[in-house]
Amino acid sequence: MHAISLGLTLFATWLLLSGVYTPLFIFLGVLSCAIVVVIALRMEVIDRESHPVHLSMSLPGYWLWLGKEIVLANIDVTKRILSPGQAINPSVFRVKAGQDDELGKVIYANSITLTPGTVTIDIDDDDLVIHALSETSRDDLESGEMDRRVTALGDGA
Amino acid sequence: MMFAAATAALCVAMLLALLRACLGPTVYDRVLAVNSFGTKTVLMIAVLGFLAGRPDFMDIALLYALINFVGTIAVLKFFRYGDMARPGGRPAAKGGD
Amino acid sequence: MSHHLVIRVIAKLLIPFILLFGLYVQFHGDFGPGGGFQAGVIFAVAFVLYALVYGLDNARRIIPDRYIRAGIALGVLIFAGTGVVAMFLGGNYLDYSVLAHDPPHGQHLGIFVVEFGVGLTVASVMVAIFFAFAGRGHKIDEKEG
Amino acid sequence: MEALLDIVSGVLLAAGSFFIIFGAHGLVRLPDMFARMHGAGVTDTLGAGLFIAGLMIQGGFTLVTAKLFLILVFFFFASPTSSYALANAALSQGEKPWTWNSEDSNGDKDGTSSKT
Repeated sequence: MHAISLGLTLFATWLLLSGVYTPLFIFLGVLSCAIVVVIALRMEVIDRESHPVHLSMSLPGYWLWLGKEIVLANIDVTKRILSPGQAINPSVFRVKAGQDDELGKVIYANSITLTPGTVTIDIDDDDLVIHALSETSRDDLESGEMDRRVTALGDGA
Repeated sequence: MMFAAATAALCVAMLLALLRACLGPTVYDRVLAVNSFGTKTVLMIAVLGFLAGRPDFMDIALLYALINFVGTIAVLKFFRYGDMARPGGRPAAKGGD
Repeated sequence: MSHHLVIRVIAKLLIPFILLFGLYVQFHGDFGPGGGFQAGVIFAVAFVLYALVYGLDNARRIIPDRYIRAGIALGVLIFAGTGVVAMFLGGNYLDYSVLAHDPPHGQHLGIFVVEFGVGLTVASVMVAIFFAFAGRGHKIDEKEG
Repeated sequence: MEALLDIVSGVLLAAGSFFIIFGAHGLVRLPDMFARMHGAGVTDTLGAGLFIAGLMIQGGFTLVTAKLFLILVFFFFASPTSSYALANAALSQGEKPWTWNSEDSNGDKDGTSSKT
């Protein structure tokens, strides 16, 4: 099931990349996708973690929200970089990742890193170790909204 | 004109990243600076594609992004373990070490 | 050991797309920058990433040394073979025009096949070089001599 | 219409350049590696995002835009991953994050002024 969906995704990517839509190149595209799926199956890299079909409905909404957060956080961090004097106060702290699967934790960790101001520096079973640039970013994260949203992402499917 | 200004801005940012890569002080600072430099290079290639009127450059930009990522991972693995062959667990979902 | 969780999952996600990009560059040598050499390197990069993330032993299991050697030899064979076939058909070495009934079509076919040979060889050699350097200091496979 | 699109993409490129330059400025100015990662993050996310959005408008509905989109998607997967790998490697090798009260022991090893 995941192999088929990976094949379709790969073919869509091929169509985006290729730009030549003669029968020969469509055929080569199908052939390439087949080769890649066979190699991927051999590498055991196709499963619900690497190809999360079950999340495809809920991901776009999450990305929109994340995009908004990224813009806000960027503006905050840029202000801190530009302002003279003591605008930063780095700290390291742990937050609990409420997701029960590894994929959820990875999404959470990467979302944290994508939002400037906070970087995931370690994953320790259920805890994420975070380096934050300032109290504002720290408080944002500790309010737990992102955690809630990522958890909802996994449960909603 | 617009693209030339963007290229100039990228050049300034690349110089700053290069400065950090030279200053160090730790090896991780340098890796971070080089990674950031690579990101800017990708953008630079994309802009140059427009500047030169050759949209083929996008393929090269995509390729550079790819190599930048794999290169960073390789360098980090080397500095962390001093060896590229260290086993890292199976790819399957629950099989990691 | 959950430290490597992020990279393990993201590498799994990216590897198929890197392979596809390699094949795309391979087959679109006529239309954009690219061709056999670059495509071979990109294709090999996917295996290098696999070896970096999941360890050299796993990578060797996925693509055993005999496949790599076969790839190197087969690629050169395709390249040289195309040239020799062109000679048998009455042209010069690697004179693609004689491969099909009309010269332009023959040239397309010839370049396509030769590029495929180049790509195969380059990918195999790149993987072989990486394995050789990464395995330095590790157990060296006696049988492979 | 044409002129309007040009203006929009010009504004996006300018904003992208702004974030890229000041992200790089942060890379030079902030006190230690972990803090600098935030500066690099500004370049990688909003800087690159706005910049590529500006180029995409110039590209119009063509494959160039599609490829730029793929580059952007790749950035958004790869850049936090390499940041995490970097931070984790640094942490495992005993790098201590800089804080205000660790100034004597660890801060400002390179002598570049960070607090002014």
